[in-house]
Amino acid sequence: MSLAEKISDLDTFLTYSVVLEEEAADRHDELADMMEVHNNPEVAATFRKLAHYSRLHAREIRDRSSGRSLRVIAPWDFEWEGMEGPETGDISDVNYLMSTGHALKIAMGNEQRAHDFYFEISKGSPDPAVRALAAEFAEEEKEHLELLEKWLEKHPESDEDMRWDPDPAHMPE
Amino acid sequence: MDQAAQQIALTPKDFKSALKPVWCPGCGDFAVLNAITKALAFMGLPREEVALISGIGCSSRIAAYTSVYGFHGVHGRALALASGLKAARGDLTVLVAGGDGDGLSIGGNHFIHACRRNMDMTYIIMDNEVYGMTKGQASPTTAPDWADSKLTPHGTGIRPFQPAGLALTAGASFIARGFTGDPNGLAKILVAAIGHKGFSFVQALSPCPTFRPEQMLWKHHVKAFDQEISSNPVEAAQRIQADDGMSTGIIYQNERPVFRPGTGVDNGMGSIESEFTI
Amino acid sequence: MDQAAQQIALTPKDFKSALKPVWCPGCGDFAVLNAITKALAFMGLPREEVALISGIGCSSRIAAYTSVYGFHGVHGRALALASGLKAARGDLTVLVAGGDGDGLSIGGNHFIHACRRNMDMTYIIMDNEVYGMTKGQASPTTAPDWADSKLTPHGTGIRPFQPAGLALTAGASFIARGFTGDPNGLAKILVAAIGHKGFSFVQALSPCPTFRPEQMLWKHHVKAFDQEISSNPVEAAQRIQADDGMSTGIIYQNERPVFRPGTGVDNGMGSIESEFTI
Amino acid sequence: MNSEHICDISLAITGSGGAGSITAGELLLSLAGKNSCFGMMRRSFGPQIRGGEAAALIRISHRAVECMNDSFDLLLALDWNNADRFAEEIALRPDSLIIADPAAGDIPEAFQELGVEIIEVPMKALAKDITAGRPNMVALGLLSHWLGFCSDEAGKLIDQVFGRKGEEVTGGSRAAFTAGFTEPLIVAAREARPRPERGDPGNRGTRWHFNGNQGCGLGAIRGGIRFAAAYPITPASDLLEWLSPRLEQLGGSLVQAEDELASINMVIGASFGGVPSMTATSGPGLALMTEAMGLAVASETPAVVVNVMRGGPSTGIPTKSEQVDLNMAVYGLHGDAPHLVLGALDHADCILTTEWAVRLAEALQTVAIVLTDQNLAQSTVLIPEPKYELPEIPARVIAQPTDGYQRYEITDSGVSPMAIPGTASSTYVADGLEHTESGKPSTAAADHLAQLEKRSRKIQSFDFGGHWADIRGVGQTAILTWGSSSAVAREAGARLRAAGHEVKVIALRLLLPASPEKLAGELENVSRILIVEQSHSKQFHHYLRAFYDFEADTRTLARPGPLPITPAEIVEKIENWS
Amino acid sequence: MNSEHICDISLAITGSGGAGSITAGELLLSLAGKNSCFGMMRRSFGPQIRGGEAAALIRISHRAVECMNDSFDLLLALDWNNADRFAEEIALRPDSLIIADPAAGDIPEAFQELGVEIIEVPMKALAKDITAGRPNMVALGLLSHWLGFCSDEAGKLIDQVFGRKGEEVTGGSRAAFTAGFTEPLIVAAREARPRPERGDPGNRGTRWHFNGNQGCGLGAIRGGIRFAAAYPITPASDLLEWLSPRLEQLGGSLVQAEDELASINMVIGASFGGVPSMTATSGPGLALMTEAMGLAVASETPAVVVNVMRGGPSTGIPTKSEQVDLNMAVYGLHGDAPHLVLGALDHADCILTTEWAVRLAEALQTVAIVLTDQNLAQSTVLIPEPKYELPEIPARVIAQPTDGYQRYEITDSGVSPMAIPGTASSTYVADGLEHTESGKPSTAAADHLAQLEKRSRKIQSFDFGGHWADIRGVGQTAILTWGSSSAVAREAGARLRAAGHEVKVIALRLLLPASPEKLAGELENVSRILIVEQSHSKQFHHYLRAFYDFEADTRTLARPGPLPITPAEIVEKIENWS
Ligand SMILES: Cc1ncc(C[n+]2csc(CCOP(=O)(O)OP(=O)(O)O)c2C)c(N)n1
Ligand SMILES: Cc1ncc(C[n+]2csc(CCOP(=O)(O)OP(=O)(O)O)c2C)c(N)n1
Ligand code: SF4
Ligand code: SF4
Ligand SMILES: [Mg+2]
Ligand SMILES: [Mg+2]
Repeated sequence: MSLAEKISDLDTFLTYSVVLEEEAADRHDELADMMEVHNNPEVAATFRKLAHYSRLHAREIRDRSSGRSLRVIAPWDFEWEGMEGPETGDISDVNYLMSTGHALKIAMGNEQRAHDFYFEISKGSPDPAVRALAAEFAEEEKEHLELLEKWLEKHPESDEDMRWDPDPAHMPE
Repeated sequence: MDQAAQQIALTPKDFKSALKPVWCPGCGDFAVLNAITKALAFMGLPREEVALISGIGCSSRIAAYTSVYGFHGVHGRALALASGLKAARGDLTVLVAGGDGDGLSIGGNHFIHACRRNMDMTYIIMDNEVYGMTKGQASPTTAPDWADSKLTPHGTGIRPFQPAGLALTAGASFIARGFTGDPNGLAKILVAAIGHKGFSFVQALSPCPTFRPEQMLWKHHVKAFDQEISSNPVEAAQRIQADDGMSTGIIYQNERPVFRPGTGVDNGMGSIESEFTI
Repeated sequence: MDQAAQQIALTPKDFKSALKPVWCPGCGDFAVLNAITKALAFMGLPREEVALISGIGCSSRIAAYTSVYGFHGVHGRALALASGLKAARGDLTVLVAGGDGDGLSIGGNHFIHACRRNMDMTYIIMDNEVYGMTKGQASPTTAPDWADSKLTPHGTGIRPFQPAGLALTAGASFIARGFTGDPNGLAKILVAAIGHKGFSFVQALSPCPTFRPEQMLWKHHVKAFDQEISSNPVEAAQRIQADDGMSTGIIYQNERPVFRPGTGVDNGMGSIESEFTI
Repeated sequence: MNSEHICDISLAITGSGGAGSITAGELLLSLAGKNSCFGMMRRSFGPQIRGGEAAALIRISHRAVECMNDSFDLLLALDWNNADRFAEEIALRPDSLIIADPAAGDIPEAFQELGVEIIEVPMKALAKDITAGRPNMVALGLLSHWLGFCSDEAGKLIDQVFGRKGEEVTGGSRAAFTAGFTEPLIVAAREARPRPERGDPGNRGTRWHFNGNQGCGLGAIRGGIRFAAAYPITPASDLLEWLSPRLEQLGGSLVQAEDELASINMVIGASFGGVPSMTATSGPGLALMTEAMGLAVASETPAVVVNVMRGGPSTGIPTKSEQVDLNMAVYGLHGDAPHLVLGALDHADCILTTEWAVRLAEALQTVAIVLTDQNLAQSTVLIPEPKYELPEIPARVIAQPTDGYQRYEITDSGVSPMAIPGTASSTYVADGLEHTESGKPSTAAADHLAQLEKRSRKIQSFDFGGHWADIRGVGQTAILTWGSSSAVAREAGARLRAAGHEVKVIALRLLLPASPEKLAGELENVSRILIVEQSHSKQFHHYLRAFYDFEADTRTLARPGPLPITPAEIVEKIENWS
Repeated sequence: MNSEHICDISLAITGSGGAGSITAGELLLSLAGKNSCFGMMRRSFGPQIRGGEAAALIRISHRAVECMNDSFDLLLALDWNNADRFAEEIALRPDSLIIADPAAGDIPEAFQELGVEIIEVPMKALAKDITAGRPNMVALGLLSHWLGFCSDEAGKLIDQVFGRKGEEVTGGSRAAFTAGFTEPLIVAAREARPRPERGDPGNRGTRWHFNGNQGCGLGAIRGGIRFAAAYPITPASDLLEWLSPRLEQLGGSLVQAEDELASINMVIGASFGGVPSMTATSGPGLALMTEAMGLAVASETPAVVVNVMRGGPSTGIPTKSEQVDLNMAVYGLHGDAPHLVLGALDHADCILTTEWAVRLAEALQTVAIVLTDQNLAQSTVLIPEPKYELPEIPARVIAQPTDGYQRYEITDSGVSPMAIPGTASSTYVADGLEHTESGKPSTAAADHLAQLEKRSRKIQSFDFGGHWADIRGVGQTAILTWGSSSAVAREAGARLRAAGHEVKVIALRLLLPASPEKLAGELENVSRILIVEQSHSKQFHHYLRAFYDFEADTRTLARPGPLPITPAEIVEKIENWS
């Protein structure tokens, strides 16, 4: 049974959606923190903004689900396709010298996966209400993607910087 | 599981401190922090009843990034410090975390003895096969031909330890391996480890992008063990030996007597003082 | 073997010093001394090319009772001292001997790391499952219910180490167990151990009549392993696990790269000094 | 042997392993207690692990004694096997007496040289005639008669001690005792001498009977210790062994650690958990603990370490005494790491000093090292019940649940309230890295200075009261000493006073922090100072120079172990000041 | 900024990780060498492992300099991210200059407060226009112009350093350099100021370019070290890393040990094998080594330990300097354990002192601890080739094959010939237990005394010659110091002399054994002594009190790290003596 088939009621779907967005927001904040600590304010600001959007989206979904009882699922019991939620950026993809352009590309990958997740459900869930809402969310993600694409146009930097690091590591302890 | 989960009062974030980690962006250790905070939140443990003890190393900085009681001790001695704490305060949930150098090089003796002693605590080695904090020297889990350290410019030429194997032989009663690329899977393992009565050992494969950039490929090699949890040490030993060190999951779990010193019952000084008189 | 034997110039007695051991009459350690001297004499090694390194304990006194070069170091560090000696003087035959406390308690870390490093030396643990020298406390090989020590009056409650198992997991390439009730058998094992290229570990069951009088019964329990020497670690692990710790013989032997630092070739200071100039 | 000696008699019983010299000595000391006397006993052994030659070195007096005397009045040899090994420890005078078994062969040269009187008693033969009779019980009888002890008391003691071994053993022992007690040669010899002056009836009160290790143990649990971690080492193991069941009785526990690195870290962990904790060790073990002691200092976690000194350096002479770990205790931590070092002055003081140390460590949230030595730790005294009062010392300052809790808050006293795990909303991370008040790692000069000053101030500004030193007498001559040499110095002081000298004996109990003003006050009218210590490199003298100013003519009496410094050596040094 | 400063200029380059401030600083220092200057450079980092903010702190002068100056003339900020963390390390004066990128945002308050002149140069923008151009190369250009350096030399250096990275990078770097070098704003600002006084041609000789760790490494192998055991620890790891390939080149080896307990014991084992051996560590590691160092002392096995001091106590401030392991080095061994402690005084002296220590340890068969600190170890100097002569020191006394060989024979010198494994008929057992001359364990007082005296005598009676201290100048005022504070004190001395004071600067190189007669000789006409050290608890001062007598008016300038003591602080203390 595919995940889409298993998400057969609105509660489950909303639960997945909220967690998807909230985890993404937390991760973006985490990445922003990393960049702040490592003196990359530009990319930090980018991730912070992305966190903000994910959080907005999460709140929106929470609002829409008010009155419903979201399910409580342990983090590891979500059946995401990957190791984490589709919109949650991979910690190991970042580098302190990364450019905003690189960060945005990562974000686009996340949004793409989020889109694909909703899209699959919009096609495969047995519940028509779920399918409808998922289609709506997929559409939103697509808008995000387009927004990011425009944003990226303003940041054509390559990530050559990441490869040539003139500053050696040092030893704090 | 739903029921237990409903009792959750604190979120994973509540288990994080206000300090922002100094770890390099991309470091696996972030995911260990996430996994720990998720596990604690899921288990609904009050922050003040948990203590996280660590040694010295990049990974050992983790204590300061949680909001439970913590002790960032000296290099290699986290398990000893934690054992004293647990002996005196059996009521606390004691976690210990640190690096492969901290736990298996300078701390190797405490590691095998903690496994043997089987106190009720959970030990997480954040294994990046390198000394991160001191700028990239070989650790006991480093492959013999890794030649990027100036200290051992031709590689160590020495076979690495298998931490899980060592833990098993030394007597750990719960042994698992997780991967930071799968923080949720790691969190799940931690819930089982913390729930286990006795010494639980979790090796968390935690890449160091700074000194071991090649470890960024780990995500393509890591896979789940395809067997069930074993309670048979011989079987577990075989599984560990046959594996390439990249399989994750709970390898071994077995109940054995948990070491708990003292009875906690105070019978007073009286008779002791009178021993002195003749 | 007859041929080799014919070359013997020195007798076992020549490998003993003039000092009379302070060991208790009946102590198993006498037999270890005899086995070592027999093995050395049989192998025809010149006394001055052999070094015997020990730590602190009754058993560790052994260095002073031989006539080879010796170092009676500090408690628990014999293997480290010996490793430095062997690293700097690869030409010497290096033996290390000491107690179960010295080697597995305070010295546990050096033990597992010496196994892992696989330098060409022989390590003998004279195992009496007790701290003899300090008047009878439990060691890491003491059974959990041995309650004769005032320090642990109800017994330790802790599962003992299996030294052979630990050595195997840690990476020793030769593992054997001997018994002081059979000094000739032990000597034979030692000849093989010393001949082995790499780190050879020999556990010598060596009763302590003073603090463990019940060990005088060991002679009735000890038996020979009925299998051949294994070169397969999984098989060896199984054998060790299945055994009650009282079977003697060579358990495991396997050739693996021997750690030998440096090349011994001196290319002179010249280029080094010139690095400093700009 | 004159009456002066008989009311303060030093005697030694030697014999090879199994001959029972130690048992006889222990019984004799117990009997002394039952006969209104006081006393003390040291044991000395050959290098063998078991069955080596052994000597019971005993001093019995009608006054409480705290150290051994210069020489021995009487040597009783059950046999002479290897007894010459003890020659340097058992100094005889020409007027001393040797009681020996003629069957034991020739008296070793070392003893013969002095030409002392020898009484030969066939102890072995006497015992042989008695079922389950033992020569050492004959010896006990002889000596009990010699000392004028009551034979009924002896019988009761034998019943009590050997009761469990059954009728035959008790009976045999009693009979052997009587054979000795009534031995005609001894009776006659005794008759020929003046009777011993007996203790006055005022001395009849309860006696305390313990060794220094037990004293430290009692002080520790009185101070509140409820957790200990242990790695055995001579001569500290006994203390740990004493603690184990007793901590359990008090609801605490002792854990045997894999090594000293583990034991000290366990102590820190348990103390972090809110439980007053300690370990005990000796030189080599203390060396392994210094790194973690630095952690306790930096993280401000109370921890108590009793270090029982033995001969050094390295493994040295583990079974003998020397005052040579002072350097390491005072200066052995890396970095600027203010902590406490205390030295116990005598057996009774082991109780006081250890209790004080525990309370101070708790109040000041730091490391307290208590120094004793093999001399104190493994010798037994029979003294009046030790009574002492400690000044009021605050308990560990525990943080109440607060928001914005700062573990390393800068306070006036320098002591920051410590939250104990389990306390809600005050979670913190203890750290050995330099940190801000909240405990966040910091490399800022201001934070470093603030925390260094705080850690120093809490100790420097604390009022330690009058216990910093034990001071006896007044005079322009001062003997300045520490640790187990203190009792010796006090005895020397008493003798000097008896001989008309005015002497002040100052024994420092609190070694770190130093108390320069207090000592200066005590030395105001002092013109001659003799510094007494048992160390070849004069560790105490150098320590004093580093922290105190001396105006007076200052000299040293410093020599290594293993033989304890004697009162006579000190008396001589003062009398021949020139 | 006046000409006096320009020929001795202190400048800082800050930027966040990856901005290349350290690289720019290193290149600038190299260029200084190619432009007949001398100099030194310290690095400072934020707490992050990689990519944290970094500062290159540089001093360039036409004279050889051995310490940093009091304050900075120029601060160039590639960006301001977290740069305020460095505010306390980069002291500016009102007449200092800041060069900053306007794109980097506001200048942090800490720097703005002073009202210093600011020149804004869009380094990032300038670099952006150049393929593979980097702002730090623009900065290098700016600064090179400012200092009047030759741009051709710079081009050659860039080619040399970046050559391996290919044409694009070299070209880009050269272009960026030129953009900076010719930047009109800077050119104009420079024009408006007096030209720097350039080094005289006599300064054109070869320069040595190294840090203190490398200096110690070179001294060690010159002294004959051929084996090392290593456990990494900041700030000693670099030294070990430097040694590893070089020992191998010399036919020796380095082994990475599992911990410091192992590394020091490996050193002892290798040395027992006849190979001069060492390890290097820092405070926490040294603490773990003291037990085994006692073994080396007792067994008389030569062993060298370089301890690079960092901020303490406990883990403390590992990346910053402090002179706070003196106590542990001098007193940290248990028992009476005479050994050697030496302190390197400056970068060149790291070579001398380590070589001397190795030779002394070998000659005297004991432990030599060499103390340096993070300040010396991790800063780089550009100085004339260090030349020194050591007194004749005998090699390790090797026993020739003899019957009846006694390893611990009592000799006049106190040094007993040592047999090396492989030597027939001289086999022996080295022992940490007290022993007779033959090495047999002994508890006899006479043996103990004889061996204690021997071990002490061989050190006390050795003629250490003139190297015990480095003494500059004459006068009734003396500055007494040690370690890396010595160069600072020497600079203060020079300034004081220039201002008309007569000042003698005495820097102790040999700390143990102490040299009281020699120092007394040097202090004969001295009426004022200032003791200078970087320690909160005044470790050096207490050490001096313990071993030396001072008649003069003696004061201290002691404060903790992490900021180094400055020449100005010392000058002030002397000038305001009152
Ligand atoms: C006694 C002591 N020795 C050495 C060090 C230096 N040191 C700090 S962290 C570390 C190793 C860190 O490696 P690991 O434990 O694997 O942690 P990572 O940084 O890789 O997470 C070392 C050697 C120290 N702090 N203390
Ligand atoms: C650092 C240190 N800690 C403790 C001791 C005390 N000690 C001496 S021997 C020994 C244990 C001996 O046990 P084992 O190694 O089994 O030898 P055995 O006497 O049984 O032969 C101990 C704890 C010491 N000498 N040094
Ligand atoms: S150096 Fe490696 S282990 Fe340390 S924080 Fe950076 S990535 Fe993580
Ligand atoms: S105590 Fe035990 S181990 Fe030690 S010598 Fe005696 S019998 Fe042997
Ligand atoms: Mg690591
Ligand atoms: Mg043993």
